[in-house]
Amino acid sequence: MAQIFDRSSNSLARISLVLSGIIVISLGVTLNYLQRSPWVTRQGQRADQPVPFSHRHHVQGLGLQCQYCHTSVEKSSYAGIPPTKTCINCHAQIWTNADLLAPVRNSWATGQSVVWTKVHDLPDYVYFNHSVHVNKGIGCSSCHGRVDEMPLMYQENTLQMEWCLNCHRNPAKNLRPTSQIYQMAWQGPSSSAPVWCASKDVPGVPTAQTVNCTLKDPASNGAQLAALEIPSLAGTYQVATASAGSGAVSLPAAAALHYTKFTDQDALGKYLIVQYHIRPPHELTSCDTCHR
Amino acid sequence: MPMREGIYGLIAEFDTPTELVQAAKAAYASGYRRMDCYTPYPLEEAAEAIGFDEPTEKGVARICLLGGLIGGCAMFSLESWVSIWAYPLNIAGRPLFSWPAFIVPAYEWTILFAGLSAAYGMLALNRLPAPYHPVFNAPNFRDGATTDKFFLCLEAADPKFSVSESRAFLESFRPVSVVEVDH
Amino acid sequence: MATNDVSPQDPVTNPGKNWMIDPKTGELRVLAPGQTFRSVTEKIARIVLTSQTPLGWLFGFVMAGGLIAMLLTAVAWLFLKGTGIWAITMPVAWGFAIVNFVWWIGIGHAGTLISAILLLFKQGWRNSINRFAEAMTLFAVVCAGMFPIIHTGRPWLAIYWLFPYPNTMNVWPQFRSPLMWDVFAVSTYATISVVFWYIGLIPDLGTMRDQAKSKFAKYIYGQMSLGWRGSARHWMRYESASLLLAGLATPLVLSVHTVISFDFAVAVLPGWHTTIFPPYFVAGAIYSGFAMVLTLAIPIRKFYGLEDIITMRHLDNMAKVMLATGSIVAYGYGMEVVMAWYSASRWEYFMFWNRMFGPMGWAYWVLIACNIVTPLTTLWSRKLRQNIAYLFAISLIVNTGMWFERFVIVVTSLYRDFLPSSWGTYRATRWDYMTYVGTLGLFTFLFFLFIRLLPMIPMSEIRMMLPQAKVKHEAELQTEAGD
Amino acid sequence: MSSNGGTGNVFEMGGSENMLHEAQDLNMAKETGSATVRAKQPEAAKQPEATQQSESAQVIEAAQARLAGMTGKRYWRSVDELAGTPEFEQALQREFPQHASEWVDPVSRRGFMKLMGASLALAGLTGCTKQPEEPIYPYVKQPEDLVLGKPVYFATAHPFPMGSVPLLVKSEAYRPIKVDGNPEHPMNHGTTDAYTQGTLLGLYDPDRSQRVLYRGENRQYANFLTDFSAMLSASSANGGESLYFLSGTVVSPTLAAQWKQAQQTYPKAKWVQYDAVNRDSARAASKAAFGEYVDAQYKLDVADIVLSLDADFLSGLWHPGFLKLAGDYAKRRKLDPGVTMNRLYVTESTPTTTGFKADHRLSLRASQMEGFAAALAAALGVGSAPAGYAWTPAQTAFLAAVAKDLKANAGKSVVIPGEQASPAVHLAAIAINQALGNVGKTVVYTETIAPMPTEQTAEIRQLADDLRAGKVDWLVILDSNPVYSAPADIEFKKALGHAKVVVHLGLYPDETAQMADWHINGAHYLEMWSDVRAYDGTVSIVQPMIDPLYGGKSAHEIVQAMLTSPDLSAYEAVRATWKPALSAKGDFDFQWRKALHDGWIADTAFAPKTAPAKIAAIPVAAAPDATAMEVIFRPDPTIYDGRYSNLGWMQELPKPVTNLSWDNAALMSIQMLSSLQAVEGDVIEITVQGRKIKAPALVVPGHPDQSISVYLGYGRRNAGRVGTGTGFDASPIRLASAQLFATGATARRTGDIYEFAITKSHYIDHRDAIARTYGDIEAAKTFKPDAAPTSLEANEAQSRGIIRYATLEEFRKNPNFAHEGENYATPSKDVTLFPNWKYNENAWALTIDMNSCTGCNACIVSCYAENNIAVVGKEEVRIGRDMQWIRIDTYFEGDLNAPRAHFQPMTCQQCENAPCEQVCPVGATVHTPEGLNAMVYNRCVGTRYCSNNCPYKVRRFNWLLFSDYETESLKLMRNPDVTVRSRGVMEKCTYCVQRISAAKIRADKENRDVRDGEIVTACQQACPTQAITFGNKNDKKSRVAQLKAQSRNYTVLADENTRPRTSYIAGVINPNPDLMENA
Repeated sequence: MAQIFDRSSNSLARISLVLSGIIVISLGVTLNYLQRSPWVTRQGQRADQPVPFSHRHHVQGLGLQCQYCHTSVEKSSYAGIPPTKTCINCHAQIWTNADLLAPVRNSWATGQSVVWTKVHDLPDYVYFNHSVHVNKGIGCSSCHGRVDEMPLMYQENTLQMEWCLNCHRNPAKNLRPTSQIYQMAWQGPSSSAPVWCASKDVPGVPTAQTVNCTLKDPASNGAQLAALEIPSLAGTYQVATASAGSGAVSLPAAAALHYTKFTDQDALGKYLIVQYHIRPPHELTSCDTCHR
Repeated sequence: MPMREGIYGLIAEFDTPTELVQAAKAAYASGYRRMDCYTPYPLEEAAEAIGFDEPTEKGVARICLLGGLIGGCAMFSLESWVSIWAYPLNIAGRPLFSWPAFIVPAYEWTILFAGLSAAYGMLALNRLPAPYHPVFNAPNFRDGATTDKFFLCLEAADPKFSVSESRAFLESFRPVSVVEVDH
Repeated sequence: MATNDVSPQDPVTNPGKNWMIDPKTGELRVLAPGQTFRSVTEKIARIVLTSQTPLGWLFGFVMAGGLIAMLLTAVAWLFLKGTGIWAITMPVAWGFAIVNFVWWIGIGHAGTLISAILLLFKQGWRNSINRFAEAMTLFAVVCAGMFPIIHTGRPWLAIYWLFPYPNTMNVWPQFRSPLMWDVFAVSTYATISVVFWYIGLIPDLGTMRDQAKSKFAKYIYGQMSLGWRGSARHWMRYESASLLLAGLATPLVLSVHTVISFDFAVAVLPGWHTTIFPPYFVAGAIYSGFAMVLTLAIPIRKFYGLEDIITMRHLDNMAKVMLATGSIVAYGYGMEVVMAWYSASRWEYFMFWNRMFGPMGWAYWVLIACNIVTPLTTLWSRKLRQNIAYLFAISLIVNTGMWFERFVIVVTSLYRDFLPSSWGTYRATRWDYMTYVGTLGLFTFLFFLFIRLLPMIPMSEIRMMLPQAKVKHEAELQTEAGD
Repeated sequence: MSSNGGTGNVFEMGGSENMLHEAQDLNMAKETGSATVRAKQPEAAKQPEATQQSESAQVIEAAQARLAGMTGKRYWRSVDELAGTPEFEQALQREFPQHASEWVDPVSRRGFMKLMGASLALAGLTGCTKQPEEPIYPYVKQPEDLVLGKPVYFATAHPFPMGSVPLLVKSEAYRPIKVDGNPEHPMNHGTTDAYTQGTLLGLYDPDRSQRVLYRGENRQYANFLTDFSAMLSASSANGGESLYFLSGTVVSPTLAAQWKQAQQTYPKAKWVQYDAVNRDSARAASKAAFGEYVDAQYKLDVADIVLSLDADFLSGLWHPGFLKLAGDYAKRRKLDPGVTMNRLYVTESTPTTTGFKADHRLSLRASQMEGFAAALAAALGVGSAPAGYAWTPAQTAFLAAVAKDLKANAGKSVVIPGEQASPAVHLAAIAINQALGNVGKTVVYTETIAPMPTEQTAEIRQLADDLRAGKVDWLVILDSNPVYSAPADIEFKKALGHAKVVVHLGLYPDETAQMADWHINGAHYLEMWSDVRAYDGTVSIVQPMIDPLYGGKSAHEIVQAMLTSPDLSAYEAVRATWKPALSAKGDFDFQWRKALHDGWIADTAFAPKTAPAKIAAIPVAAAPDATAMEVIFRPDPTIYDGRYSNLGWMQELPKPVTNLSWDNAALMSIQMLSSLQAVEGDVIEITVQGRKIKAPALVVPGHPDQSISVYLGYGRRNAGRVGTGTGFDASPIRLASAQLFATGATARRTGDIYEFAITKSHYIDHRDAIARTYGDIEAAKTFKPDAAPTSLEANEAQSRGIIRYATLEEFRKNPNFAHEGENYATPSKDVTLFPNWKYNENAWALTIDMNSCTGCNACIVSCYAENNIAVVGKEEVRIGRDMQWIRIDTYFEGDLNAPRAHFQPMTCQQCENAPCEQVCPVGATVHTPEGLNAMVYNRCVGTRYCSNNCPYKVRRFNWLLFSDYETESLKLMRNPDVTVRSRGVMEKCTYCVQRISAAKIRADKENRDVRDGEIVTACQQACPTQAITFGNKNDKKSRVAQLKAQSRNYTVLADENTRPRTSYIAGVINPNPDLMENA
């Protein structure tokens, strides 16, 4: 009686067994990478915008402050997208008939919004609050990257949950002096560029204002400069202080402050966690922090 | 499988298990080692006759045990890691390391891995799958070996093997037939 | 008709006065006398290899297919609309889906029990029925496994999150939940059952390969048999492998329904929160499982004329197992009531009062009638045990009863719990029924495929049981020579 | 997901709100001012924050533009197409609430994909699905004071015929999203009621009338004005004769002033007021007693003994001054040190929560009320007892005891007549209060809150006659729906045909609008300028929160159109009205802004009138025939007189006492039911003077025999997609002569069966005696009412320690009563296998005072608005799928003919050993470090195991796609801080976690702890009696911690050792020893 199968079929059968195993595994691996890939996260993708607005030009080139456009970043959960008026403030005088700006002028004329495409788009069930991050020493660039070097805006990080947790589990590595929040180039302290901090805890006053950090050695006459860096209590915090009932606060004179020198981010981070009263990781990673 | 010189061996066909076992015993006694019996149902005597004894070899059993241990430990440590380190959460006020609850999945995985290893282990040790095998070349083998016939195959690879002598040797047990099997 | 292949005047089936009684023991024979290796092989193999498909088979197959269509409709609508199409509501948030799930899993258990536990206990008689009992297990698990996946109404999530794997959320399953345990228990159970079943098939697939006439069949069975050639070495490793698998399947099968019972036992709900569940869930499972085996075996052996392979002895034994497990279940019911009274817990007490005499009390009495009264009073009689029609009837009754047991546990514990203000009720919708009946169709469908395409009785194991399978020792040979 | 802003929020709330007020007085005032201006520029008012909401606002705008015959201004060309798409049209027509029988709304493939998308997105399947690109619509000119993501609060008031409610409205990017009481207002101290909470949905109701119609064709308002002024110039010659106005009760002083002006030009023009629920009795009585219309103000905070003569002042806004009365009543029930507990007697004809909160309740037939009142007056030495009345021993004893108690507490007691009681009852009350010397102490009489008080029934009857007599050329109907609500026998609908031109201004294209020649779409009170008076007469300015969504008009504009300066805006009109009063205080603009900011004009409360009442005799009707059957008409507890019938929230709201939802019913006693040989759900035909209605029967424990109570407001024919066709219309048997109750009615069983939607398993199923007759007519015939069956549920509730209460004496004897006895014990924390979890930070907790809760439902509706809870529809409610996160459990105790009831608000208990958490396979419900039982919607896969394992059954599941993702206007209403749950997701109360987070963020930024009272849950905020208290129980000084320290504090199902964070303060009743045996 003849064989049904040819000799080669033995090797074929065994190989196919092994192969199917390999395929399954590699499929898993692929999916694992896929779920983090820019294809899913839109990381680094430049969306089509009605106007090719360049942050580099406006921030690095012209030196505009972040808050000039994103006005409510310190007050509200929502940083704010500038109204057409903000653009017109300048572009009524300069580049008044650049074709690129046609949509802006059009909007100004017709009273219709310039319809931008969201670049940093969190899922709707994630409740992110800009104000608390900015007030507690997280700088813009920590999440948004070097916006001042982006000709066209794109999403620097994945903005996936694991990325959020990454910091919520260990805030120390991203905390910086509030004076440096809008400092895109902030690198963190180093032996070459140390940071001196001093604080006097005044309850009811935004922590940011009771901690004073300076990049210049207060010992050498930087003290005055340091003092100058203390943000005023006026403006945005009026409500807070008023409702806190502790009226105006007498800030300690810079000279009176005792400064500590920091040369690495870890030490600074740990120090600021205490000073800023950052909640412990088990609270920061509690589900209700971001989901409701 | 590369082509080989000569034949694979001589195969004798018997009608009853008894004859097969007798022949096999004799062959083993007269020094044949590279040989095998083919039966339509498990026949311990045949295996003993050709000097093969799985219970003492315990190949499958070892693999099975190993698999079981791996499975169990893997799951239990995964559960513990997840609940204590990966994302510690207060669930119903229970401790993070709720080992009693973790036992169940670990237990299931022990069995899962043990079972799979036993099965695959068996196939591996048997060099299966092997859709092609020389013995299939023997006439009647197909129809018989898996139904009601009993075969003894002396393989050419055996140092003691020689076509004429081995055939004579097999003939001496009055088999239904003795044929040469090609590779 | 397929039975034509097995010629009626085949010598083995000559009808003589209790020719099935073993003269030595006086017991029923496990197999009819006078069969040869080849006769059993052919009888079993022909059922599959015959070219003409029996009309009866076709009819049943199409019917089952119709039911599957219904199942698909129901499930599609479920995914479209959500679980709201079912009757479940507050407070009864679990209904048919979970009832069916537990019921099917339970049925599965008999298969594993027969193939594994009886193997360990060296119960030779199991050989005739273990193959399709295992098949039954597989298909029952398929039906059961469907429910946990669809019962959320959003299976794409259930599948997505119930398995632990590294994800972008850094969030993992919650291993304290009995539902999580279910995922592992059931998936393991399914896998091991398939493996065990397939390993058992390999030698027979070899036989099929060699018996098959058509090239195609030869090829397919050839591939599936992995080139089995019955080598003595292989047989030995094969034996130890199946022994090991049996040894693993036994604790597994016991654990699976235990875990299922944890779904209830771990909850705080009166009527669920009880330690007696694991043992009596397992017993109940085997109870219903054997009932299902009977439901299948009786018509099949008639239809394919397998009376002398699946003999009265088998039916009788299965009836006995049912009697035993049934008694355990009965004890379980009794114990529950006693504890409710003895514990002096008002919750337990009220729950049972309500379960028996509340608005849905009828369900409880149906289950008592089907599971306890009818079978346990009658199965003691050998006469009835050997009355095929009666066995068939009783098997159906027990299956119904066991379904109601799960219904009672799930629904009548939920609909009146702690706060009287949240008491409610439960009325199944057409979708509930369509889904349930649909799974019956799916089960039958798969089973019909199985008996048509694979040998439903393990030929190699039957061969072992034949007298001529024994190797005669020197002494015997001497005597033979002497004659 | 669309309706969810996705941006967290910082907002001011409750306690801190007060401080903020002082803090930024002018600051806020500026906001208010700019809100004013903004109200005139749609692009500002209707361009909310950069979420899809803005889009939807525009869509509506665009739709309006298109629908107005392409003549409207063309806003938002960018989305015109969108507005044109069939999807949008469909969205407008779409069934809302989308719910119920799966056959009704089939899912299109598109719908399915969207729905999948929604649930996938909600599931956070970012690994498998990409989010769609979302657009941002920034402002063109952003208002200076607007901080997107930070809500602003504006003060206004809810105009209501029985007395208005001062409000502080939360506005998100100028979209009002939550209506709450004004915390600083002396009248309600921040509390609200169910109706007021519901009005928010009214603003965004997609069925609101959206355009001006002339005989069914689209027109512009300008077209109407041309006709109107033409008519006016014509009729100014004859002084406006044959020009009639018909409105509901006028509550706006400005409107009254405008009318006064108009009358100078049109002296003969007539203004008729009619509300189906009115105060005619009070008016008639006060006229008789004082010779002028006056309002009575009761001061329960100083009353030791309170007797209610059919006055339902603890249930809802339909009783004048509900919020004040309920608040004051509760103050005297909290057993605070130094506060003596009051005692409440109630005689009532329809069982109400007031009755069941009473220490002693006597159910009387409506027709007996006058007699009882007069007899009581006689017992107190006023007049003589009416002849012919036969009192049962119980009634006599009650009367005697009450009389004794009142005498003993003369000057510290008060008798309150119900608005639905006859004038005689009111007279008796006035007489008794005067005789007891309560006047000036517990009750004062003042000028009426309504600026144009009249006796309305007589007026509308006259109007109907004039119509028939052809005296009416123009009938202008303002915010009123007489075709539906007018008394049956005046045949108003027919009469309306005689008018030459009928103009209808209203929120909805309702029954009357169908009959009118001109229909003008009205403005919602959140869209308009007006003014109102609160219970004590204090004036509140009603200011718009948003530019009218559909350009609606208010009565002010219509009336103004008759005056010399026709296009003076309502804003100007209101300013003009109060200029004198405000200028008197100083700079008008400053004072005006202060008034807007504060929410009221100081020192405008009415001064008490001193003239004593002169009552000749109390005219008591002859004693009723004991066998004659009577029908009692009552305003509906959830939809009032029908004006709220298109609000899903209100329809779905279970009525107090009966827990009936989506329907009204013929309420009756068991005796009545069995005498009709009927069972619950049987449709009864009620006949009054040959006029018939059909209504399903429903038993209410404690209902007087031989009488049936029916709620008004149902059976609407043109209410809208929600309200149309729900329940039955009672008005056909409500005659002008018998507005309160009709005697000599007959009833019979029709044989039809009606299915109710009752949100708790209905107690009647389980009352053994009745149960036997249930669904069995033969048994019903032989049923013995005097079997005095008891409720299984109530018994269980008692013996399971769910409800715990004692009398004042018992409590004095044993302050610890709530913790003694079987099932009352709380297991020790140390008896556990596991180490106890430590909560060192904030530990949020809640207490509910069983003594204060009156079961008025305000909390439920407040929760609806705060937490974006879906409406599911009658069919779903009927099978137990209502979505309310908080429910009021009602347990009846004792004899059904004179039961005691307990109201227990039940919501997630936030157990520390939460059974739900342990069984969730995906960890979608977990415990936060602060002890919240958090529910992560986007993690939930929907196994429902948690609900099964919840002993309190407070979890709610989205069985189908209950949330409305389609209707554009509803998206504007949603709270952006709370996820809108898709189908297959479990949801439940979270102690308003969004408010907690907001407060924590604010506190963190200010470097301080969260203050006690800074976080207020939505239910707590609404509660009229302040029965709910939330706070940090780790802070021993917090109110919640102190309440939990009380001996009466207990947790439900304590013996299950779930360790709830929510606890209850056991009830204490103050019965009169003389009546104990009947108590």
